[in-house]
Amino acid sequence: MVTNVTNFSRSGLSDWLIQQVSAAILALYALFMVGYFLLHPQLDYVTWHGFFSQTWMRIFSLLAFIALSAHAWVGLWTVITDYIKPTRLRFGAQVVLIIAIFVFLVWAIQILWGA
Amino acid sequence: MLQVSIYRYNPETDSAPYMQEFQVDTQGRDIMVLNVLELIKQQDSSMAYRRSCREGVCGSDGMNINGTNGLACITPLSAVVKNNKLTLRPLPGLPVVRDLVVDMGIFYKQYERIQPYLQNDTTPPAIERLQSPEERDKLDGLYECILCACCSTSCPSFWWNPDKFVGPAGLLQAYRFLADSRDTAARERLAELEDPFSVFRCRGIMNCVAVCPKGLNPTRAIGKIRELLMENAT
Amino acid sequence: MSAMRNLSFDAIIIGGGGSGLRAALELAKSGKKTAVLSKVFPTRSHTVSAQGGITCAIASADPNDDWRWHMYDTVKGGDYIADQDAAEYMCTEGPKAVFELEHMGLPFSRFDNGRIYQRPFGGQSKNFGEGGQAARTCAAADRTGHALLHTLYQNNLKNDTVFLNEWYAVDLVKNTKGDVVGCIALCIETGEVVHVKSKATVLATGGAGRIFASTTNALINTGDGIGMALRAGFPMQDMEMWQFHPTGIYGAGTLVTEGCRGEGGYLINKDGERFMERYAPNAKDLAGRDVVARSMVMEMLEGRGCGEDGDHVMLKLDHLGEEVLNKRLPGIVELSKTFAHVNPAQDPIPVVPTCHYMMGGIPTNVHGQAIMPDGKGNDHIVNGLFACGEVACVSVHGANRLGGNSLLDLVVFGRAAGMFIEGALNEGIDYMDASQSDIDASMTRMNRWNESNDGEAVATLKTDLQAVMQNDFGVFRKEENMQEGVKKLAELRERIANAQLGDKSDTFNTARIEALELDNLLEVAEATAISAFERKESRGAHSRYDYPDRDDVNWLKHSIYFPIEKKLGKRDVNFTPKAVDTFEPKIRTY
Amino acid sequence: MNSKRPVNLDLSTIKFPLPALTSITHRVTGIILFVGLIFAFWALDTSLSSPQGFETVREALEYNFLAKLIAWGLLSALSFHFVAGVRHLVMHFDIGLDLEGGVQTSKITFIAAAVLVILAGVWVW
Repeated sequence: MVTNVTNFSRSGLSDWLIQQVSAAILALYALFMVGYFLLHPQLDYVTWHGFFSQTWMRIFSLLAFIALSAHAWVGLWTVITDYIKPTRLRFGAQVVLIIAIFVFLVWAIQILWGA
Repeated sequence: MLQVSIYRYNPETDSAPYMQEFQVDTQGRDIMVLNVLELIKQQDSSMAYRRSCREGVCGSDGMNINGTNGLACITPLSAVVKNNKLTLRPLPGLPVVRDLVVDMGIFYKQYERIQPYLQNDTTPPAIERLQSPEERDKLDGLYECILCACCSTSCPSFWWNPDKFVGPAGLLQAYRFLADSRDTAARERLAELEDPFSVFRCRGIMNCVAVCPKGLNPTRAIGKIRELLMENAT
Repeated sequence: MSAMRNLSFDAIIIGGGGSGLRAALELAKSGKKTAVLSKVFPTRSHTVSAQGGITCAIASADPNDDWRWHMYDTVKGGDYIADQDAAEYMCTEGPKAVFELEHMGLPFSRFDNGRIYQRPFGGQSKNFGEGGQAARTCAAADRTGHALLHTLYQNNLKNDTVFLNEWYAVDLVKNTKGDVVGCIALCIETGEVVHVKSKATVLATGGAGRIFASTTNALINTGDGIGMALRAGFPMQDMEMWQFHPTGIYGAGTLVTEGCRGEGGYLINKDGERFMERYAPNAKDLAGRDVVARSMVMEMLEGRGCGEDGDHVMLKLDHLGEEVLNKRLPGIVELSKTFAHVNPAQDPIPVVPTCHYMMGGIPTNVHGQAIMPDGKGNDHIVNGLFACGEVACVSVHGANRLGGNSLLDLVVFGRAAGMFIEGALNEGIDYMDASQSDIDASMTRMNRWNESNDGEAVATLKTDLQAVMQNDFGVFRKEENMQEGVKKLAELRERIANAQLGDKSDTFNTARIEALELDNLLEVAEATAISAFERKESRGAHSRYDYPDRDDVNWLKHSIYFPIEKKLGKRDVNFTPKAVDTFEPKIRTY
Repeated sequence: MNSKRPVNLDLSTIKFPLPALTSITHRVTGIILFVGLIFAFWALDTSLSSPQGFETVREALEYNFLAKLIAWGLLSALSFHFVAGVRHLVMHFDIGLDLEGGVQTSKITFIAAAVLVILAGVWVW
């Protein structure tokens, strides 16, 4: 069994499942948003803002952003461990990735509830 | 005259590998790549490559032939040569010992890691253990692996993590034992494979399937292992 | 050269094929300090190419099958110079050895009742030849050798056997008393030469089919064990007995298993006639291999061969149907497409008798101990030297091996040697160490190559040697040709002694290995030639125009080739099995 | 000694079958999307923050060539990543897991993604 501290998760299986489930959520969200834009070709601020003020939309969006964080973490952690071989550099890249994901998540919450 | 370009490296004389050009008279016959190497070895006895059975069952002469991994002994020129040019390089991703000979150490180590032998903790009967033809059929497409390493050395995931990712060849064998109705160590085997590297580094690239000289399908076997891991965990 | 490193083992097994790995497994389990030294990674050994199966009376296809019937077939197949004590041992121990393989995980094909699948093979009968064709060959599709070799390798991994992979044994080391105390070995990867000291040295180096131009054998089958033993002065037994397999793919020489005929395929000549019906009315295409091979050559000589030159016949399989072919003979379908450009589901495969197996070799007893017959009827054990597998001549195959008996030979006698050595080690073995001059003696020929500055190339000499053997010692043999052949080989010995090693580098120098192999090919070829020339009869695979009949008065004997005098002697065949009556020689028909 | 041994891994000499190209493109588009999140988040944040913000985003997407290009690029990356992801999902159900299947589904992926990329271009412009 290969162990790796920065895996931050129980197993490759859970990583894999997380990636599948988050992908499904993101796919749904992406389709939903594209559909919304197609249905509202002349979108204005009021409609747009109102749309995002609804609680269910906020929760759906938050779910999508959390899925996004997980999806990006698993995917990019894989990319980093594939290509970056020097340990310090790889660890550094992982820290940057975590911070970036954290920033995006905070930003997302702020967008959804801060406005 | 066939134009042949071969990766050369002799650690005793060369600081770096280089490509050497040869002209080979095939007399217009559609011979195997291994026969071309034999002709070259008559010109230059210092050319190093492995070979044994010369019929595609021992797995000695895996190499990169015009950009694709394959066995030299069962690859006819007509299948690979275009514009009269043949380029031979060692299997990608493994350290080169000399010329077309690579150090297979880490490949074998990954094979050994999956405990490639039947484990059964029950006392064997006086005759054979019975196995139905249907149970035996599950081993088809798995036990035929000849350990030539064509698959693993065509796999980018194995290139980047040869020490952590078991690779297609090893995983095909891992599933060969998981699928054997006579093996009782499935749980232990799966536990060894659950981490994020051993199995899950497979990204479904399928280069392994594309190059396997025996027509085997490691990608499918890996999928089955994933399913078993799911069953085991949920 | 700097001081040579020593490696020390209780037992060193030279060769990583079926018999070597089976011997090693037995010793590894016993905890003895053993190592397998193999010039290729073990699963690249020639055992991997065995297709049809392992013959053994496990009573699966026929619940009434009997090891005595198997023994009878084996003795008859060997044209009565198989040692009956050895054949008895193999046939009685066989089932145990096969069941062990199954327990180790060998993926045998199965019958509906879950037992091991068995198919008919040549020379198999029920009830001592009276009960018709038997089906006794246990198979894993047509990849039995592959399945067997991998299973054995895997179980050696499980038992932590030490492997010296890609090491080449150069020569045996003998002490002044004539005991074998190890070998000189070359690490192919680094070029390092070491002295391997060992209480038991097991030669499991396989066959030497590469002495012929056309052979089913792997390129590595260069008779290294025979060469080493002959140079060390040990005699060889029945070296004239070379099996030509009826069905080598025409042109390529790759093997097409007898299992094809076992599954119902048959040979046809250019008229589409199933000619074996004329030569062997009962067994037809499943007669002994020597019989079938000769019949094929007769067809060609009489103008009924296929192709423009009438130099091959055809193996017809299409009537078996695609399903059977894919299920039972998938490897053959593959090989035919690759090497004959034929899909056997549609067209017949062009085949020709091709050198396949060396029945002769180092004379041993059933424990794998090498024997030194003195030519006067006495056998002496060679201390420290063992042999098993194709390199050994126990002899269970006599003058002609039955299909599927080689794999059984490997596991039964590999296992036997392992068990015996374990016992001997437990009792304690102590031989006198080799002196520096003993070691130097074993280094002579390698030093010769390393110091060679000009001379002919190895490849040319090898081609010439193979041509001599092919032309003068083939399926049918003739006094004048053989005499000429022996002379040419003597010349070749001179030429090889002056040949040149072009590349003297250390790292993975395959040119050096090929040069060292050439010496061994020559030793085997010469032993074969002189033995064949001297055996003045036709028996089993040894078939002479000038002596077309079997001569039991003078030649119901093993031949013994003495390398130092280059003379042939005789040794009695064992006719005293323990549990059955002697099978008396009869006229051999199928 | 081992450490000094060269490795043959000059990717320009190695042929990559279509499924391999699908896989690497999936990976590359994933990375692009992650980096592109900055723009998407900026657009979402700004458009929701105030009517002026909304106008800024709308105008950028209507008149600013660079913004259009970025939007189209991200939609293209999303299209491919989406289709290739669906391909992965399909493969997990043992569909197209053999040599021909892998090539077929790859072809479908590239074609479907290309169609979506064009549609996205039409939409943005």
